[in-house]
Amino acid sequence: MMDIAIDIASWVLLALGGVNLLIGGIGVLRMPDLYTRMHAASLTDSMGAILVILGIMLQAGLSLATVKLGVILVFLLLTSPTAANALAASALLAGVTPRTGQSLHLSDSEARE
Amino acid sequence: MDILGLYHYWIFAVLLMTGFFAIVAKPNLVKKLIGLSLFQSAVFLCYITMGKIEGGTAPIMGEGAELFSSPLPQVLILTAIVVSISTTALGLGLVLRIKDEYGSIEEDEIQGQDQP
Amino acid sequence: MRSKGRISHDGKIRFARGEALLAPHLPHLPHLPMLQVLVPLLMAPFVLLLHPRGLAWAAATAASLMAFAIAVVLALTVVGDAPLTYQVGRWPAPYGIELRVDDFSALLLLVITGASSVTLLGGWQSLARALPSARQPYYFSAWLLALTGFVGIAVSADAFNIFVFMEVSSLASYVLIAGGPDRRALSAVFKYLIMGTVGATFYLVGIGLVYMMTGTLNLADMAVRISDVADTRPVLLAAGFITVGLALKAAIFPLHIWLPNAYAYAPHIATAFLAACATKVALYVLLRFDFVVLQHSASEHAVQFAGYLMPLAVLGILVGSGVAIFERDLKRLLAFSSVAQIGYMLLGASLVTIAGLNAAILHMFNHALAKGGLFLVVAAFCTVAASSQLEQIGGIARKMPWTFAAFVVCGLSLIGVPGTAGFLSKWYLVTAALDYGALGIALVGVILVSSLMAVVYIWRVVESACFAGEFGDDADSDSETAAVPPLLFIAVWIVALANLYFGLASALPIELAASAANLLMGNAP
Amino acid sequence: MYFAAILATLVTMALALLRAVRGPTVYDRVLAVNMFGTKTVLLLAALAFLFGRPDFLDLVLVYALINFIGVFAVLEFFRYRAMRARQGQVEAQRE
Amino acid sequence: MSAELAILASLALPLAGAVLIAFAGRIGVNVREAATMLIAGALALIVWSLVPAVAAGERPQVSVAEVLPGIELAFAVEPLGMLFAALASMLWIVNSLYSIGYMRGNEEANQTRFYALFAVSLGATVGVAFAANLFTLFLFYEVLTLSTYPLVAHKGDRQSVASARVYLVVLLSTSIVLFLPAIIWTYLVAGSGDFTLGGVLAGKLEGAGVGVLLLLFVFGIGKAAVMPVHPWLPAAMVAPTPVSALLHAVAVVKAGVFAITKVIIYIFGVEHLAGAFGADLLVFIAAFTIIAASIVALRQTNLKRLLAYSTVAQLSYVVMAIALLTPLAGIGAAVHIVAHAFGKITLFFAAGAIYTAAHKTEITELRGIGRRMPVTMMAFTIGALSMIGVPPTGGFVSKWYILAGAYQADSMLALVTILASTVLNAAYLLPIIYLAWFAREDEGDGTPPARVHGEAPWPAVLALGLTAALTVGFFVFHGAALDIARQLLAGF
Amino acid sequence: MTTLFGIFLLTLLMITGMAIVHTRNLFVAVMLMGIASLLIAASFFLLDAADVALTEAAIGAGISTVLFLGALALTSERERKRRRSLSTSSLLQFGIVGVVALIVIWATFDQPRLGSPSAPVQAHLTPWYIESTRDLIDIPNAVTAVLASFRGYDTLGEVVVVFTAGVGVLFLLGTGASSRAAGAPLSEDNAGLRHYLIPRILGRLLIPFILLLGFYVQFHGEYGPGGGFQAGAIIAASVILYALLEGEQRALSVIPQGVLLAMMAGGTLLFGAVGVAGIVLGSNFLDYSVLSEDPVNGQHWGILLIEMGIGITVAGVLISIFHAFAARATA
Repeated sequence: MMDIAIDIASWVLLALGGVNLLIGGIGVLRMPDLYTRMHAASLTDSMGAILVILGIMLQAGLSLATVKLGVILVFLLLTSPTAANALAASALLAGVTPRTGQSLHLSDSEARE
Repeated sequence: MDILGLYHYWIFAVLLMTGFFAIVAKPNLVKKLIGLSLFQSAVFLCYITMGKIEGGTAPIMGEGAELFSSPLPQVLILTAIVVSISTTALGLGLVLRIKDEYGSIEEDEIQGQDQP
Repeated sequence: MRSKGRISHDGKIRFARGEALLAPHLPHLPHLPMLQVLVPLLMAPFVLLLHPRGLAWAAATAASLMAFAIAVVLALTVVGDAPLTYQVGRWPAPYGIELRVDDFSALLLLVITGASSVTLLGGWQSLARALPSARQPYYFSAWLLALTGFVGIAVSADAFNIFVFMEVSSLASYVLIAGGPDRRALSAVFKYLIMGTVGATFYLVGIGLVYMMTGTLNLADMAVRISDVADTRPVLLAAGFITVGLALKAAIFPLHIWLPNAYAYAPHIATAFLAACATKVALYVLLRFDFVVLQHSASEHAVQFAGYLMPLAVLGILVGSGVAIFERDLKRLLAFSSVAQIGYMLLGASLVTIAGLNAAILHMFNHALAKGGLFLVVAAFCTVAASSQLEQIGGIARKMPWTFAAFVVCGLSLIGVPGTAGFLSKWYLVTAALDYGALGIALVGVILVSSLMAVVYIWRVVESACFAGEFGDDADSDSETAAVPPLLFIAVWIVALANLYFGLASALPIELAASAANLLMGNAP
Repeated sequence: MYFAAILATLVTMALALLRAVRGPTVYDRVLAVNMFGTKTVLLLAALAFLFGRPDFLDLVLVYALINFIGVFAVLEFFRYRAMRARQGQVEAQRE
Repeated sequence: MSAELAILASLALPLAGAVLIAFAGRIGVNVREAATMLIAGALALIVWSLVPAVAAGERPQVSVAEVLPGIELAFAVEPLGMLFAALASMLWIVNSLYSIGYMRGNEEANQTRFYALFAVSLGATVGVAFAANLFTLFLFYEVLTLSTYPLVAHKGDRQSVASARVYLVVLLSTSIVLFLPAIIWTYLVAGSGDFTLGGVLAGKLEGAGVGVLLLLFVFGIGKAAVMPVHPWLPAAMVAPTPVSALLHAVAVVKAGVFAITKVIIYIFGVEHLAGAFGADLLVFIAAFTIIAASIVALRQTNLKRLLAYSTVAQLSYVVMAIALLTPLAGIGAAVHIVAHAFGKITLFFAAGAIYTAAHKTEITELRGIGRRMPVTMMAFTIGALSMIGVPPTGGFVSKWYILAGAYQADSMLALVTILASTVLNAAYLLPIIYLAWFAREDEGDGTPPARVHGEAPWPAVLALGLTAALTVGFFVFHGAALDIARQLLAGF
Repeated sequence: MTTLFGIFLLTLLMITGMAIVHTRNLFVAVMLMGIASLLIAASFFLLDAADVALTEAAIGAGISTVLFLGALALTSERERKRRRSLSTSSLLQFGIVGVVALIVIWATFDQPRLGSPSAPVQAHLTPWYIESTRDLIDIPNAVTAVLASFRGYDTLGEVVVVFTAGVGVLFLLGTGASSRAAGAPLSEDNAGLRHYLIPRILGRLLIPFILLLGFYVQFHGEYGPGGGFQAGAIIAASVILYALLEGEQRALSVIPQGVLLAMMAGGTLLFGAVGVAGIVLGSNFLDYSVLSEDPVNGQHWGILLIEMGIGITVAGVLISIFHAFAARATA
């Protein structure tokens, strides 16, 4: 009974994580400029990672593997947003301006270097 | 399924020649080295593919594992990867020196300077 | 014991069984194949740490001489006798890596270690002048590593192990060449690096495919197991990859384009070393593969070599010599001549007869003597001349007549004049070609014509060295010893005398080459 | 059960790759590479369990950290480039 | 000294001598020249010490090294080689003497190199003479080519470098492209290249192959200057006169005809060759060369060039004689090698003396020179008569035997050729003698001579006097040479 | 099913490869190389090559990217534009490349299929290696057993290759220390870092963990994926990270150039010495069985020691190379 419950829970978590990742992927592809794309990538990245790893953790039960997964999760949660932050900062510094208002509707091609 | 069992080798072939194309056709020295890396990676893929055995697992014995893929190609490729990075590092070192001496990393410009 | 087809000797040329003779004095004899590699290998890191300038050189030279001594003992041990094998880690052959010194590898070992020793010995001042002192330890370390690589290839009986040591030798050679004084050395090295790596990777692909079909990496084991899968597509493809890859490394025409610049712009001494052995090692592997491993695979084995490589060999001979005739830079001239000489070796091999192989293998030895000597002399010339351009060395014979005399001796050996080592291999080559039938006559023509071309390009150098301007007349001749570093002078003459000595008393190389040829043609020694 | 997650990861990787190829700015590509790295980590974690070899998580750990270093190298590259560009401007003003 | 030791010593002495001379050159001019004379004398002594034994029928041999399986570096003394070596070693003394005068008189540069290489050439010549097999012969043949090359190019100016290039290219290329394959072919067919009485090819090679091989040898041995491989000989006349003497009389061309003779007698075997068509062809070629070269000589204005073409013709006498394959012609060939050497060396010495004393090279400049240089011109006259074959000179003896041989062989072609060439010889040599003795120096415009001069330096004059005496003496005292040459008959 | 995953990954890899060749921006190419490296590593993982995947990730995606970026920073980021015409020579090259690719594909049809248990690779040597690892060496990781013992000589050669590359780069570029005699870093050097405050702090936090992981991989190599090469690369990566964060100078003062040189040489010598010990103790080179009374135990010792040698050399070389590159940037 318990096993089935855990299985179902982890299945749900994994599925949700997968959906999250997909959404993030689509967002990265479809969003109009760098910063919005970054937004999509960064958020879903973290969320997807949390969900997927939690799902796996549930499967692994209480073992060394779970601890390792925890460590991996912590790493991901630390590094991924940090990287996004640094990237955004350096892009801004380099003069890639975020689009606001009207220009959001402009096509990609104008943003090209 | 039988044909799909060769797909890895096809990718090996395509990747090998893609890298080779970069080596011969691109005049930029860094690009050549990138091509070289790709070229060598393709070979790694070929070796690793032939080591795989259906239903096997990595040749690290643990509980429950009985059938193992061949460790030998993996050992060879471990070596080859290190060789590859060594070559790349030396190549990049050379590129830096060439940039210093010639002010360019384009093959045709360098040749042009060599033969005034 | 001796198989049929071997050129008979009338009892004059016979070596004492080295093992029996040497065993009491050398407890480590069974370890010699390993020590052959280990001596330079372990000395290389040490050299890196030796910072007073001369010390690095001295250590490198000592290691090289020691390796040479080992090679001599090995050669005397295996000549006319069973090969020595060594199981690294004491793991049995197809599983562990096996070292194997037979007559062929022994000959090559002699060439490699001898070239390294003589060039290092003579190269001290020349290199010290060319390199900033802070970098010398790196350079001599790289030198030993190159030596390690070459030697490692020669003793190895494992296809992948050969690849590893090929990379050691290549990377180290790039460093040796990049030490050249001119910036063109860098662009030349880069080209060499790219082509060399492509060649090595092709080889890797080739042995990968063979491994895929046979499941083994040991050359002997491969040769046995490959007969089951003979003429399957992957094996044929592997033969192609291996041949092309090694041809790149061996600078076989038309894949030689990296060679002239690399040789021309390297430090003179390094050129002498590499010219003597670098391409030959690749050719050695090529012959090993094509004759021992793959010959079971291609039933048209003869076609494979003769059909594809013979025209290339002929073209290489003619084009290499032809370009050399018009070359204005002495080092490039000699480099192109190397392309032609590699053609000779390949031509001998492409006859696929014992006599042809015998000639090819002997020529490896003799060409190393001649070309190494010539490049050493160039190094000596360049201690007084501004560069190796022919105009720059005009009249240098008056300044340094004895060094120049050594040039002439080595040049004659290259041409193949009797009394010099080069004559013997040419003799064998012509004999082998004459045995080959109607086509052979044409090949003899090619050989003779290219010999004439060699006369022309060597004589262009002689004429400008003797009769063109620049250097002073007789009065200066006393300063030869002042201009040429004495060690270099000695090294030059060691090689020149070796050219003469092996032109007359060539029993050892001939014996080794003859049994190596038998070995390659599948006759066990 | 892991299939769904793996499949989703793979598709996301494909999308990220598409972004990396299309650009348009270098930052987009860095973003894509970073994303790709995290996806690889997840993929391998899931695969390790799919194979029933959870001890391979060590490897996943290495991936996570290496990915981080890669991003740092890129940032350093940007910084250096910006610095050089500034230096170039300063020199141009001096002249 | 044992015969084996003597052979080795006669080879080693000039080579070691070359090094010695090179070092002596550092010490001083006189030391160097003394060393040269000393070595030349010692060599002659050693070589001549072998003569009695060989004349008595002994054939000393010595093997130095086995170069390739079945191919040895070995030496053996047989009559023809003995004759040749004795001749060369004797003439070296005279030539050295002459060189001292000539080189000093003309203040040539690089004299040390000259003497050292001269010694090497002599060593190579002795090596050729004593070679026991084709390989050894080829080895020293090439050494001879290479060591004489710098001598030809001695002056180092554009013209002599170009001429030396012709010299080298012709000799080396013929030897590599034709001679070497012929040797290899011989080894392949016969399994041996040892000089053996009766030849090694009999029964091994028949038919057209014999002719082809013979032609390969004849043209491959470019030093024999059979047309059309003769151009190196006129080209090489730019060399200093002692070198010309070395080329024409002592070593080089003699090595050529000697090699051909040896190949025909000891490789093919006279009997074996007698049936083949190659020999007839060879007679024809030689005859053509004799006539053609003589006609060309007729048109020369430069004295040394004229003498060069004369040599081309005279060499073919030897080739033709040996190709006749009769005993008497064989003796004639051997004796002609000697007789021509004496005569030609005299002529060249004289030409060189004229150049040294008067700086004259053209024939037309020689008007009345006999009065200023009587000794020289007397010697010249004797040499010229020997060329024509007029008694009492050595040339007569050899021509006599050749004629007899031609008669023996029943070869009309040879007979006619010899007679015609005698006429031609006279036609190009006698006018010079006439000019020198009977024409007036200032004939024509009456202007005084540009240069007042006497004889050349005394060593030169002494040398040419000696050779002239030898030329005449050979007419009388040719018995010893004849004795040795007769032993060749064993081969016929 | 995993085969299909593999095929998917490889298809992505192929696309990436073509994009790498196609793009004119070298920076983009390097980024894509990173992606390709990850894809290959993932494929390796799918193909049961955990050790290789680890190596590819650490070296291909990590070190290699750093080196390429370093080179780009010092040269130029873009390939030079050239006239956009398909010249005959490039068409010819393309044709040749295509034909060779087709030949290779043609040859594959005779090859054993992926995973075929009857393939010679599986049938000939593999069983022996697996069994001997169990019986003679007694460690779980057969890859480590083959790498360190059965084919230890190859590995020695490989260490020598790495060492050679180190020697070569140091010869070409000079050591980091020597060319920095000029002293003070540029004033702008620290200006940019402000914007990276968060990553810096995080980086500092993580460096000890990375080092720890490196040592774990080093000494856990006999039991799981990993070993000297991977550990050396990871340790080098952590030092490189340190240098990126704190500046070259600090990194060099922590591990001076002399120590790096000693590491390069010492690691190689350690490996060699272990091998020579085999000879001295009366067996063959690289036979570890004689190192201890119990042969299996001896193998353990030997593997441990040579893996250490490998790790030390690889770390030393990679750090030295990085410093040599970086030194040119500040010089």
